[in-house]
Amino acid sequence: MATITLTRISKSFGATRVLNDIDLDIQAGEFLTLVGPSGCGKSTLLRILAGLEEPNTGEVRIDGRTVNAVRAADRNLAMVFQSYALYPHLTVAENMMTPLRLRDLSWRERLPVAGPLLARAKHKSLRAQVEETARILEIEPLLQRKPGQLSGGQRQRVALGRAMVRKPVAFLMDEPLSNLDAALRVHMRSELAELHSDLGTTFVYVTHDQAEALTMSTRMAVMMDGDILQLDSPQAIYENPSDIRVAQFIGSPKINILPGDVDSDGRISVAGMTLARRVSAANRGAISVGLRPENLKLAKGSSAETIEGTLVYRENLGSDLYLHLAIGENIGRLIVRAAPHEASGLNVGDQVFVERLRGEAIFFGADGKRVGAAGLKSNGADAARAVA
Amino acid sequence: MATITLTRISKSFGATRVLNDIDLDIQAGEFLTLVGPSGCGKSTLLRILAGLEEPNTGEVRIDGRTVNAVRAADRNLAMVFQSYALYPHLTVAENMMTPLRLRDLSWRERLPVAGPLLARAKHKSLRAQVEETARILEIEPLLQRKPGQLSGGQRQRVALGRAMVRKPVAFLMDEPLSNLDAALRVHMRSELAELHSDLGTTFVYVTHDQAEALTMSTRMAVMMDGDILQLDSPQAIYENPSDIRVAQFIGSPKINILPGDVDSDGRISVAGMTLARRVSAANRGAISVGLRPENLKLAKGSSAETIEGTLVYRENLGSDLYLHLAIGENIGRLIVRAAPHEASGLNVGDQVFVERLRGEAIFFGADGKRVGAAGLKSNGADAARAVA
Amino acid sequence: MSDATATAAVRERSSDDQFVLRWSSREALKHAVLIVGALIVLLPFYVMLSYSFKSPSEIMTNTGGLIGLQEPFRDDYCVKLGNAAEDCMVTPVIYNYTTAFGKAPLLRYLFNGAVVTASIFFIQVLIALPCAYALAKLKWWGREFVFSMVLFCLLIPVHAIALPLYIMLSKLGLTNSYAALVIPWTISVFGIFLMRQFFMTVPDDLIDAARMDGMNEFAIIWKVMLPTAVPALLAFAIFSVVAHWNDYFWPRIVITGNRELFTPPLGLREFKGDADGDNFGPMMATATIIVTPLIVAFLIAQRRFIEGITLSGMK
Amino acid sequence: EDKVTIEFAYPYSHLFDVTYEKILPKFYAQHPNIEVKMRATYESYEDGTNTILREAVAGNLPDVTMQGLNRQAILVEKGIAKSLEPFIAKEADFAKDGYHKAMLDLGTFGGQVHGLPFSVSLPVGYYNMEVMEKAGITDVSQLPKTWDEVVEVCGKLREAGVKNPMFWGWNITGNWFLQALMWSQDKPTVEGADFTLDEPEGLTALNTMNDLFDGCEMQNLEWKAALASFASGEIGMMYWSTSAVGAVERSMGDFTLMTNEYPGLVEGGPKGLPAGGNSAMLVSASDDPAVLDAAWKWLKFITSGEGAADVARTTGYMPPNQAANEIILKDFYDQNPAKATAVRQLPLLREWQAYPGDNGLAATQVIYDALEGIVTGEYDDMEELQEELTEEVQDLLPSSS
Amino acid sequence: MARSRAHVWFVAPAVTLMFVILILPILIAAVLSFTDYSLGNDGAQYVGLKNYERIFTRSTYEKMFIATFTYVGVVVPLSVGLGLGAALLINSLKRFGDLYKTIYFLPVMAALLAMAIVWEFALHPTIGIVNKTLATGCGTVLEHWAWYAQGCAKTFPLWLTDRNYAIWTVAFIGVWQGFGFNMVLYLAGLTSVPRELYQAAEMDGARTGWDRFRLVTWPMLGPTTVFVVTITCIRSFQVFDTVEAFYPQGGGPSKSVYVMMFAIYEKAIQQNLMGIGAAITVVFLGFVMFLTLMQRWLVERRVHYS
Ligand SMILES: Nc1ncnc2c1ncn2[C@@H]1O[C@H](COP(=O)(O)OP(=O)(O)OP(=O)(O)O)[C@@H](O)[C@H]1O
Ligand SMILES: Nc1ncnc2c1ncn2[C@@H]1O[C@H](COP(=O)(O)OP(=O)(O)OP(=O)(O)O)[C@@H](O)[C@H]1O
Ligand SMILES: [Mg+2]
Ligand SMILES: [Mg+2]
Repeated sequence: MATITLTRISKSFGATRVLNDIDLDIQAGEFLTLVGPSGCGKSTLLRILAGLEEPNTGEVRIDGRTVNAVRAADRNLAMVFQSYALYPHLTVAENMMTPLRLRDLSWRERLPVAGPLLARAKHKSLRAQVEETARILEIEPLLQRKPGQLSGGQRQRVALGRAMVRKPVAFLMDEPLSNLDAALRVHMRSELAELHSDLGTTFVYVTHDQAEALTMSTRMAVMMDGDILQLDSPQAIYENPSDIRVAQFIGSPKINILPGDVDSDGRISVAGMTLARRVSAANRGAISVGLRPENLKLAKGSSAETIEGTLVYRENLGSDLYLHLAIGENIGRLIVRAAPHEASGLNVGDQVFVERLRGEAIFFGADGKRVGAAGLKSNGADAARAVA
Repeated sequence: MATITLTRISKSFGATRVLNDIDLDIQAGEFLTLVGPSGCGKSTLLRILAGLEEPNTGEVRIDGRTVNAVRAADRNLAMVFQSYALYPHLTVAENMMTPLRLRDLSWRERLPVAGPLLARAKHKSLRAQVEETARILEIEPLLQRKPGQLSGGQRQRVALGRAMVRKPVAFLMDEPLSNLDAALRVHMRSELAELHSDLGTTFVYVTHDQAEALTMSTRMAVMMDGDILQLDSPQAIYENPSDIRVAQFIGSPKINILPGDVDSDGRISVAGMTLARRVSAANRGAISVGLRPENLKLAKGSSAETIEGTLVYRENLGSDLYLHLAIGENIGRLIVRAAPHEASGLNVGDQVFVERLRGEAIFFGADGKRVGAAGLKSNGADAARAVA
Repeated sequence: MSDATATAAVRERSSDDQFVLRWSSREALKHAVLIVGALIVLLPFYVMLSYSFKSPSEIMTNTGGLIGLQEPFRDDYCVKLGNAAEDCMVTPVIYNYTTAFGKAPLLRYLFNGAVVTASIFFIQVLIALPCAYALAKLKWWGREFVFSMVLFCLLIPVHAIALPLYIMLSKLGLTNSYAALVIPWTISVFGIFLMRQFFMTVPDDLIDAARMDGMNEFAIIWKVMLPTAVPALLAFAIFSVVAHWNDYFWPRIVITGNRELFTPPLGLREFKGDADGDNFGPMMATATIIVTPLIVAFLIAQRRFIEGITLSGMK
Repeated sequence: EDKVTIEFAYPYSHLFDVTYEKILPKFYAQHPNIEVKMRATYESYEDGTNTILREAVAGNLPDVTMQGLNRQAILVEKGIAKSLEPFIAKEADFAKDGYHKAMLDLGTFGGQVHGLPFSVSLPVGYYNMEVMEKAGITDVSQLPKTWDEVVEVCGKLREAGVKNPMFWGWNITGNWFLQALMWSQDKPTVEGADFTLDEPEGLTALNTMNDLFDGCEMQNLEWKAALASFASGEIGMMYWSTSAVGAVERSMGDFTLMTNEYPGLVEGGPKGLPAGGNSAMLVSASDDPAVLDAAWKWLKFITSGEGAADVARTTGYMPPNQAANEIILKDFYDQNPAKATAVRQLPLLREWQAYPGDNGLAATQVIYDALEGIVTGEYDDMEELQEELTEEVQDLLPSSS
Repeated sequence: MARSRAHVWFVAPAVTLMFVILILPILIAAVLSFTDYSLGNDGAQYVGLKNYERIFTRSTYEKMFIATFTYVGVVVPLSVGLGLGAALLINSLKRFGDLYKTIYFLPVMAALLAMAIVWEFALHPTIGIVNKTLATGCGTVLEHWAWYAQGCAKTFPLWLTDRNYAIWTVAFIGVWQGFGFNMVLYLAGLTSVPRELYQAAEMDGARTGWDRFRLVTWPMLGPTTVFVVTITCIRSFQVFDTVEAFYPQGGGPSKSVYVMMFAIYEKAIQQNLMGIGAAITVVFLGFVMFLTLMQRWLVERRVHYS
């Protein structure tokens, strides 16, 4: 359990600036997720936190103590690497044992043969810890194999195990589940969540899988191009993105962004319909309207509050059906989520009406910032919701 | 466009049997997906088809001609490798050019300097083909880079490009999208689908991503442990899995499997409620009842047709909420999908009722086979659906 | 790299084999080429082994086939010591090998060779590995300069610096000691170069992981870099051991006093008479004996050397 | 009583180990309180000199060293070898020990004896009598006496189908055989700092070689190859150092070996021949009179009397000592006629000259290269060669600079 | 990390030793090259560039450069080529690969002094196994070859002591001795070529072995080749042992094998002329450094792909 504070961290590799004055406060015991597109600087930030990379400017504090000058090995953090980084010459058990041996045993107790004899009890307890962790991760039968004999998913679990086996002040995880197949990923998600609630240790978790970010985190930080665009609870970020880029990044399929227009009264028109909700007249002009696919619904027929489109593609995921609609020349496509049975009769080329929105529309100004959402906080979210 | 027929293909590596007498008929122009858990033999099957691996027994026929003795280079298939397998010393353009050069140019025309002079027009047309493919894949600006300077996602697109640039009799793709981030993956999915419909070439596509398998394929084959468990259209496989393992593998989150009981009248009772639908009395005894999370719905209160559970975990994906319910000692967990607004009031520990199923329940006997579903065909599916 | 590539490596081999099966005449051709090469390569070894069996006159007149007639001949040395000629008749093969071991204390030389070669290799690794690591994986001011220095030193021939070195050692009073045999070789720029090239291929994440696990830089070298660098290390070991086991030039310069400190190749000089006639039989026996331990070591090392450890703990 | 230990180093263990093995017990019997510690042997004479030079710089010289006869000068010049005069002066009956005057001269520099010869060799002729028979030579008396006769015999042998009738050891140390041809005309190769090859005798020597190599179509063989060719019976006549007698006898095939006097330029044989071999020098850096004295005792013992006789008994060399040759070894030479040839030539024994100055060895090398040029046919105009060679060598000698 | 001073501890011993053992003596040699120092003398005279002048004017040194470059020119391409060839062949074998590996590696392991003697016997003009074998071909069709006929009529070449053959023979022995090490390095390099690349090439239509070699093997062995060539080059420039063993005096017939290292040794150690020896050393280093820099400049950038 540790609070971690990053102040005005910036980092450049040569001429390319990777992090721009990042400020981040991670509370003790929270599960903080860093999400963002590939190359946005997530791993770099994590590595600075770990002490593996030195920031150009800024300060890293753990539990209030500035650790800029403390080396990685002494910060007592555990890290799972994006590339596993297992010791290829050691067995799985030895890989997992390594951090324990190095931290919990004196050099005398680490001696090859004499060590286990000298401190039999200690060694035994370490072995027990390793076995317990292996049990959780379902890699018990693999303990005596070397990494080269494992499949990608198994390796990733060993990498996780090597971190989990310790009791560090915080866990840093860099896409630890990216190589697992769907079923295993869901399983590991719940194991990690459980680990977090059991230990109460601070987690800093990097991912580009939204499902992970949304389901596991206490708070998530959406990064893009070296900046943190938004830092909030997952729900708040999903429902009240402060920036059009956040809205587009979070949510699958992507949020529908339609070009809208604000008249001098603050009335909003989009795709031929006028919305009930108004915004301040200061936003006169072009505006972007974000509509999430699951908040749209098929309508039986045309009305003032429906959008009309042509079905160009149906994507059937079994549980859901995504309908891709073309709506007018310069407006673009609209994706609508439907239940398979609702849309069983529709074929490509059919005319479709999309009904009055079940959920909320989100507005963004020309600069990409949320409109009418200034000062939005996750708890003050409702006030800013607009029902079309 | 080619039909590919595999007959009784088996393959062992040393003592481990990887494929058990596989029979597979791939129709000309179809998009066939092989799905299955890691290590089930998908890649091996694909490689046998490609001619990179020799089967222990069995026959591979392409357009009716037995090609067991034809080497890979002469089968005129294009393959995308799971590990990209790009030539690291060649630029992206050269990588994509390679199959064209090797197949369309004589050795004289391939000479380093003289070649382009000798056959200027030919070389120009090849370059044009490469550029066209690069445009589709959005890697035009990268054409002069080497693979080492690309991100994982970009590499994968180049690997795809190297295959797409040709006009082979069939495309073989081994998890070609696995390293792309969500947005790009969705984009590439539609590009591939378009490529398929444009060219009409046969596609054999390996993946462990269900979304890909379900959305892109004409038919999909679910493999497990070296056997093809089911080969059918995606919708049929999702809705009418012939085996409990198929049902469990396809669908995310996983299908809920509840232990049920069939009495002598064929009546089914599960988790305290009796279902309206009956099965043949021959299935008397234990039975497994599969309920997809999206087919369950929260109920306002208890009734004869509701299942009661305690909320142990809420997973919020923004667009959906997955509620994990504990329902009785030896029954296990039930996952229910709900819309966020439906369940906004629920907290962990609350008592929750799950209503009468919106969709269908699926029954499996003790052997894992579908019950009352013998002779199921994708077009005869409706007949076997049971509404609880 | 995914595990797929690792297994693919194995798979490709097997599919290659299938091609080979189809083209077994090609396989035969390969063997033919290799056998011709092997014969040329082996020719001097055949001569060496054969001479180590033969009597002086068989050697000089090149008769006697592979192993000679093994007719007893008179051992001059024995005669000169005043023994009767009849008592001095010896069988060539026995004479050659017993002389190799007897006249020169070859066992002692072999022991010296082992001690010196092992110490040199040990110290070289001890010094080169950290330096190679720092050059490959740490960023510091002056790194490029030091690397250039390594490249430059790679070019320096020992023969050019032998005399200054000898004088430096003698000023320290170290000539005629194991130290003199070892000290000049404690620094192997070749080793630094080779290991650096290899370390460059070790992923940074592996090192970072070790740091997170609580290893200090020193522990990283010996517990992470060394084990992963086994193939390169073996290549270096072969290079270093072969060079120093067979080194004739330096020991000859520096060991002028005590024969007890001779290394195996110096044993060869016991049989040198130059224009007044070498004693070839025992010389070849000695040469055969000297090379044997290396062959054995190579056979042991070869498996691991060629296969090595792929960095399969990584993605 | 205190034991004095002296350190001793010598070349060619394969040749001389046995000699010292025989000498040592006799020495210890006479001098029980001296211990001789054998250092690592030198691989060759060059190695011996270089080692001493290095050790001189390093300051760990042995007490007594054996050096090639032509290498003594350099050690004397550099002040490493000590004069033996003080010790000789103390010996009452030194001359009686029977050193040949000529041999003492070999180690005398600036009027002071610095080295006492230990083993001496002279060039002799080796003949394979079975081959010679093809040229009609069956008896010692018919063996060639002059180089012209050698060329003649070569011609006969070649006609009889011997491809490679003769080998002449020009390559021994590079200039030993050149000096042999010069001494044959009683002309030293070096006078003061003057290289005398530019004089008529020089041209004669070069021409003799050229004629010989041409006339016999001599192959440019390396010494091992030459010995092997002779041992295998392919070569009829080999001119070489007497020191190789042992090696030839040991390794030769089944034929009759004879040695005979070295041919001369004219009937009557050579007027002089350069001595090969090595001599003992005192190089001790010790100030301890006891050590020096012990070193002298050892040095004297091995170069005189019974000690010296063992050289002949165990090697192809002659002992440097009149007494040893004439008295002790009478029977021995009767039994080993091949080794007796050199003894018969003893009166001809002359100095094996070194080239003065730092470049002395470089000068030797220049001569070696030139001689090789004659053998390989690179040079055929001997006058031109004489001029070039003299100029180049003279350039390396001290006076010219 | 940058904060850590660890690298100082890692590099300091190596750098110190490098300086004391290698650089310092070379600096001393550089200084001596302007003097006429001779071992055992008390002092030395400053002679300016005289030593260098000699190197570039005397015909002996011309022979030295010719011999050196001929040797390097023969040995580098051949031992790299044969090393690669053997590695490729052995790598493609189904069995007996280990046997060939060991055989080809034997010459690397043998003590050169003894091997030189063996070669001398084997190459003996008449009784050597090589010429004897050649002689068995006399009287067959081979005699139509003029060279062969002449060999039969008189003798086959005196491989080691004929000035037309010596340098080639020595170079051959250099190749014989060195290609095994290159082979082993290449074998190690081959194991790291991803097998999937060959399969990709196969799918791309590379039917012949040559296509696969051009497309995959050769480029992928690029880094190995650079390393092998660098090392072989340096080692061939530094060739000494064979020459000294065959021609302890003089550097071969008509100085045709008078390579630079031997010249250094002959002058500085054999003839005790440190000044000239040192000057040759400096020239040698200059040459090798120049070539190494050229080579790096030409090749380095092309072979590192990441
Ligand atoms: N050592 C380095 N030298 C130069 N650029 C670097 C270095 N490390 C990272 N970068 C660059 O910094 C940017 C951020 O990299 P980082 O690894 O933090 O991205 P990421 O957010 O973790 O991406 P991913 O999701 O792909 O892992 C990238 O554009 C990358 O190219
Ligand atoms: N060359 C080989 N030697 C031994 N076993 C092998 C070899 N190649 C594959 N296997 C084994 O065969 C099985 C099937 O491998 P395959 O690569 O076909 O799996 P896959 O279905 O493609 O899995 P993934 O989704 O992980 O790529 C695996 O258990 C694997 O370990
Ligand atoms: Mg990252
Ligand atoms: Mg696979």
